[in-house]
Amino acid sequence: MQLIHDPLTRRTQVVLGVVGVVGFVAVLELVIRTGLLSGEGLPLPSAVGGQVVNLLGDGEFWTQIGFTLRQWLLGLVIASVVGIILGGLMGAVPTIFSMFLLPVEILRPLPSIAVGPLLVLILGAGMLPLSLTVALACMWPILFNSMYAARAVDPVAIQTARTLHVSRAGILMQIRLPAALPFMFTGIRVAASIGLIVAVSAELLFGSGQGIGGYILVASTNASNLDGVYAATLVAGVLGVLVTGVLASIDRLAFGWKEGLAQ
Amino acid sequence: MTDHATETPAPAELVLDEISKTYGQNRAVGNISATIPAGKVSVIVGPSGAGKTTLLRIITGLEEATSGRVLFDGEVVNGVPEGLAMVFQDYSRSLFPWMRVEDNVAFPLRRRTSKAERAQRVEEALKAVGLDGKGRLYPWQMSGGMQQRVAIARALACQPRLLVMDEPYASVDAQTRAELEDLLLSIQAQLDITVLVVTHDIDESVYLADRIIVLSKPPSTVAEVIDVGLARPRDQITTKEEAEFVHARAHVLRLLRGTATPDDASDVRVA
Amino acid sequence: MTDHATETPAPAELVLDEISKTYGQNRAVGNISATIPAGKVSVIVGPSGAGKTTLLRIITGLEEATSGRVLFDGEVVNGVPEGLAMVFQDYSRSLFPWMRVEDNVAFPLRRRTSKAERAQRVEEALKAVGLDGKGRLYPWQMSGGMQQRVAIARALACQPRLLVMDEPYASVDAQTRAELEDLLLSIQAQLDITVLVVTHDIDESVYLADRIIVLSKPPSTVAEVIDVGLARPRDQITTKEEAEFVHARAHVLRLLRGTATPDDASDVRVA
Amino acid sequence: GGDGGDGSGDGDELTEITVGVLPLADYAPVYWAEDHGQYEEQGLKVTFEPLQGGPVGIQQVVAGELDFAFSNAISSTVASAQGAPVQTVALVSGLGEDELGVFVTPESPIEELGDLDGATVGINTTNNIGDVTFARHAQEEGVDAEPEWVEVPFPEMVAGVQNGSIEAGYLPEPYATAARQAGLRQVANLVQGETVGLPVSTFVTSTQFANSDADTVERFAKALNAARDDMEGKDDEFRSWWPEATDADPEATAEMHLPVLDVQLSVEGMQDIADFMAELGIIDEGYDASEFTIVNED
Amino acid sequence: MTHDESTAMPSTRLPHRLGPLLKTAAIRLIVPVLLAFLWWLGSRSETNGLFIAPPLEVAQRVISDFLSTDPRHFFLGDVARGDLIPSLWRATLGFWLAVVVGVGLGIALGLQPVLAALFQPLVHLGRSLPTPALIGVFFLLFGTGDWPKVLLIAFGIVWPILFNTIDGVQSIGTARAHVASVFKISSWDVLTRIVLPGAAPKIFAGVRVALSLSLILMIISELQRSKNGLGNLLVANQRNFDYPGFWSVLVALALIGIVLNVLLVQIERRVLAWHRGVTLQHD
Ligand SMILES: Nc1ncnc2c1ncn2[C@@H]1O[C@H](COP(=O)(O)OP(=O)(O)OP(=O)(O)O)[C@@H](O)[C@H]1O
Ligand SMILES: Nc1ncnc2c1ncn2[C@@H]1O[C@H](COP(=O)(O)OP(=O)(O)OP(=O)(O)O)[C@@H](O)[C@H]1O
Ligand SMILES: [Mg+2]
Ligand SMILES: [Mg+2]
Repeated sequence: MQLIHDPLTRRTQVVLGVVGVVGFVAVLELVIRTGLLSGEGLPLPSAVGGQVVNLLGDGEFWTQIGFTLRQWLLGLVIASVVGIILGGLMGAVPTIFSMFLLPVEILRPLPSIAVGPLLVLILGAGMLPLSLTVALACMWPILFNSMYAARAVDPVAIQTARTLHVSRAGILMQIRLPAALPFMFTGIRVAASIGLIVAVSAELLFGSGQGIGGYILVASTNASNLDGVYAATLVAGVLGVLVTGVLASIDRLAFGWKEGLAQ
Repeated sequence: MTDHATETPAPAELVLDEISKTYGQNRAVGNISATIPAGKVSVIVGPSGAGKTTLLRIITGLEEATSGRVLFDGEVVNGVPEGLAMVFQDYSRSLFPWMRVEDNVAFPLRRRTSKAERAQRVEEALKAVGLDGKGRLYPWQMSGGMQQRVAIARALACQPRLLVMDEPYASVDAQTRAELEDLLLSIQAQLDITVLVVTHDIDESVYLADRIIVLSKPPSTVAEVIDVGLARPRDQITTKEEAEFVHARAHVLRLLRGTATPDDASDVRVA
Repeated sequence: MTDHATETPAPAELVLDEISKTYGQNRAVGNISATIPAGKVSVIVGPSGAGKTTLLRIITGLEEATSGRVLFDGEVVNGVPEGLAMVFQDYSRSLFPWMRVEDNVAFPLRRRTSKAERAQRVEEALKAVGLDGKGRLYPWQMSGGMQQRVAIARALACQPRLLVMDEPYASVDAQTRAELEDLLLSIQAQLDITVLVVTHDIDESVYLADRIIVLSKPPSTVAEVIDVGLARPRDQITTKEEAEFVHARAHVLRLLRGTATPDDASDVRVA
Repeated sequence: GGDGGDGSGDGDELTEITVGVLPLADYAPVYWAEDHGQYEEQGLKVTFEPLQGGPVGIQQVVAGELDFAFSNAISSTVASAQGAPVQTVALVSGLGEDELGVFVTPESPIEELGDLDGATVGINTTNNIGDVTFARHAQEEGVDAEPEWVEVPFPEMVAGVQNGSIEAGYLPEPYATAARQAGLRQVANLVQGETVGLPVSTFVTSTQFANSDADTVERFAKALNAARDDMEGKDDEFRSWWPEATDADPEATAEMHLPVLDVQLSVEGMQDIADFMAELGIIDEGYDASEFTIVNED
Repeated sequence: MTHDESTAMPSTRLPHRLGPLLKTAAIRLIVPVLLAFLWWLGSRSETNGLFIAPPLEVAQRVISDFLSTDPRHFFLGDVARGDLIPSLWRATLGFWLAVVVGVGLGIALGLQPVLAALFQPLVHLGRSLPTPALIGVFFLLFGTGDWPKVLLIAFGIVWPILFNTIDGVQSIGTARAHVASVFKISSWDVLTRIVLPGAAPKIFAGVRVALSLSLILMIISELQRSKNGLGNLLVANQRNFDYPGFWSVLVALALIGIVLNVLLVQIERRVLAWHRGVTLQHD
């Protein structure tokens, strides 16, 4: 069995990707049209595509996208601040680690989507409770990555700095922090894509009609407009892909040196 | 390299006084006493696991000895002494992957020198190890041998009084290795510093050393201290063809094999 | 090791015929022709980045040459030839950390030999490299030198006709290295196999070799092929004190430095 | 919050209130009052907050997030029986004839009410209008039918029935009309006889707000009553206005059953519903509707 | 060379250890106790007290709903039998489905760059779709029983497993791949003895994420179009203003999460013993 393949060129990859998407869409269209998959209410690609075009032409929908993005960003920022600080401290200070281990293990499995409605009740409608729901879901990957990052800083690097007479603060700022940053960022990347899903889901399940989820909600109160729902869902998905792509680029640009850690 | 070292301080002398080190149950260093003379090149050789790296960590104050003490110019070492620079065995991990090569080399000079002087020293150090023009690369964009040379350049740029190196040439090819050995000798002579090198290569130990400290199997003690009288400056080819060289290396080899006999040491002065 | 190789097949001969290899724009191997004689030890030396590892990859069929061909017993190599075993430069990554040492060594023998024979071969191979009784350990529980020996044991357990080794002793201490060199020579003599070794160590190259292939700087060509006539069996101390040895190593060193003159080669037979 | 104001609508200062809504025909007066001036008359400035469903409205009212929210008599009775401090302050419509139905595919073996016993039937929310009126209807008919209710959002109900994901679906207007247009067969009409005009579509506020801003509550109730009365008998105007006001599908609106607007909020009406719910075991016995109802009918 | 006394381990007698033990316990409990206190404070609040059930009442509800004294029911309460068991059953099924599909597909995509390129955009899109919006599709396809939920759970959690498996397979490394070809290892052995174990640490990392996600999706899948289950119960309790019941479900979920996590850690310890060794060495 061959384990190593020459990497495909960028162009081949793009072409294959397009072929994959077009093929999938065609198969889905065919399967639904021929009734192979019992038909009513399922997302027929052509119909959903048409709805996507309608949606994107609708200024109101763009406002909702904006709301979702702002809500998601607020949540991600909250999660990052809490996750990095708490996670970093847990990684660096054993006492703090034992103090917070139990609560973290208890709170982590709680589905944020289930806690969200409570936040809405306690904090009121609007963006904050939704963002907090997002933050609650995003926090764990960031927290754990920060914790492991703070712990995993190469002891040889730290010893080197010590022989170079770098002060304690200097080691923290010049060695520990830069060494840990890429892993923290990986946590943020993972969290970001989870966060967007949670953002839309939260709007959908207990929002007040705003955001992409809110749009889906309102669209679905109109009798049997399922294609609109599917279209908005698809747009949310594509948005997620874009966000992931942007973050991956930032990662490559800012932390290209990470390759140096791969052993 | 030396132009800026206008007021070179005196080289440091190092004394190891009955050093031992135990990790849990595991005795890494038995009981070691030795003197690393000022302004000379001393080389430690010994089998793998003999505690050479551990000994260097103790000397540089990175670790505390279980018993015994290290005297640096007559003062007990307690923390990392001033004027010391070290090249780690694990060179790839001791370079900072988020800094470019030039920043890695300049790093210890921060806050000590002006920006202009720093830039110049970095350039000189990189040139000395044959890496001029590679300063903008990241360490991981270089081959293993090149990385090791960056680590050496960083130590040189510090213009230390005591230079400690742990298997500095393990990953470079024979040719570069020879060049780096000669570079070390010439810098040592120019700057008049104390050098302490750990190596697995017996040829190298004899070629570099004024004094060779041979360690026994763990828990290690000093098996023998050999003063090498080969003339300086040395030459990779002619020095290695000299009879004293050939016999000294055979002697060290026998020591390490545990088969040394007093006769073998006839042509080297035993300290 | 040999008791089981009842019907040892003939050693393999290897011919490199105008091999070149280009990665994108980068010419890793210039144009190399050479013969690796059957039943002998050949050593490739050359500067870092000369394409030694690349050449071995082409010989073992892991990679295709851009032009030229490799003949294995007169047949063009095309995929990994039968009867070949290799020790990789990157030993720590070529072992499987999820298998115990004995399983690592036994792995290539699966489906080819009975369980009992496998166990015996593994035991013998580990014993040969001085690791008897360490079979139940995991590779990462061993020091670098021990890991490298496991990789060597794995190749030996295969009882190959052609044994290819890429810097097999880079991480072991001088003493163990000497023992492993002698082990290689004795196994080669017993099993009558062809051995091809890449090394950075010039002493080692002369000590091991019947033939030394010296590569030039990249894009590499064969700088010189040196046949070494030192008597076998060789001895770490006496062989290295022989005049032919001393001069051969000086000659290789000069070649690598690019300063070789015809006179220097007077006492080694140039192929 | 809606503070200030002196009972009459002629002050310059309008009282601002937030009302949770959902664009359902049964609550049409809340929109009508906006377009036809009844809020202004009462000195109110209303902000609509779209909600995901009735129960959320009650929770947000209790939490002080909303001043008023649409609800129905059944939800608010469940909530107040559990101790939630909510007050029903206005009734905007009663159930219209044939407004709620249970639908199956034309080929379905389910022919009559009794066949629904044990069947999987989709409903938007359980313990609510759908299952309560169903039970009431079955009782009136003397049929023993207890379906397995499964919560399914209205927009998926028709497709769900057609795909066989559920055996039958409960649908109110305007979805019921859409279901008929899609070719589904109605097996039960939940609103007939006594049930016609059952006072269900209500607005609620929190007990706290009702105490602190009794005046605002009264004005809001009056505006809704006025709108409801104004709309009565203007069916054609209703049908042409509704799609504009809420983006509803004009075709479906043209055919949908309209709610009954000839209703008045009364403690007795609320108590009647509560008693039936107690009978069904949804709430405990001994519920007193007067504690949770503020009647501002003329 | 003999060991002298100074190198012997300091003797540890029990009384000396009790103090630190208490201290660790105290440190570990500070934050949980603080959180419980905040919870209790919240439940006393005038405006929010209705939504925040008092901790004690919740604890009683957990016991009364989830436990019973009836050995015929294995000491499980009504809620445990009616909602918890069906929920866990679906989550378990969905989880294993995701593991099988994720690892299988991941290995295929990891080994075949052409396949990977072909499916890459779809896989990224699939991962980014908001799952609750898809409940409808699964309902329309599979009705209201267990299957739509199982499949939704599997669909929602398969992504981290898939991505990590691809990553793990691709990170086996050139060196090991070369060993496989030089020593002519058979395809089956390459798959079962090199690819799978080599990718195992990353696969496990993905499985861990998937496991915690599976609880979330279990809840989401039951929020609507469901006759029972903890998600269904959560919504019903909230709608009926039964907040002690609502909180008791949250507490139950947290307990389940902890138990699952402990289980996984145990499995990981056994399967990945070698990996722990490797990483410890590098620490
Ligand atoms: N942190 C540690 N904890 C426990 N044992 C250690 C530690 N560091 C080193 N040792 C042990 O101490 C002994 C000496 O190790 P050291 O690294 O000093 O050897 P060395 O002479 O440098 O070997 P090499 O030539 O392989 O570099 C070894 O047996 C090693 O296992
Ligand atoms: N996969 C590859 N892609 C591009 N260039 C490569 C690749 N592999 C090797 N090279 C280049 O080919 C040249 C020869 O590399 P190779 O590893 O064969 O050298 P080497 O002689 O084994 O060096 P060393 O002694 O350091 O092991 C180098 O310049 C290297 O950068
Ligand atoms: Mg060492
Ligand atoms: Mg190489």
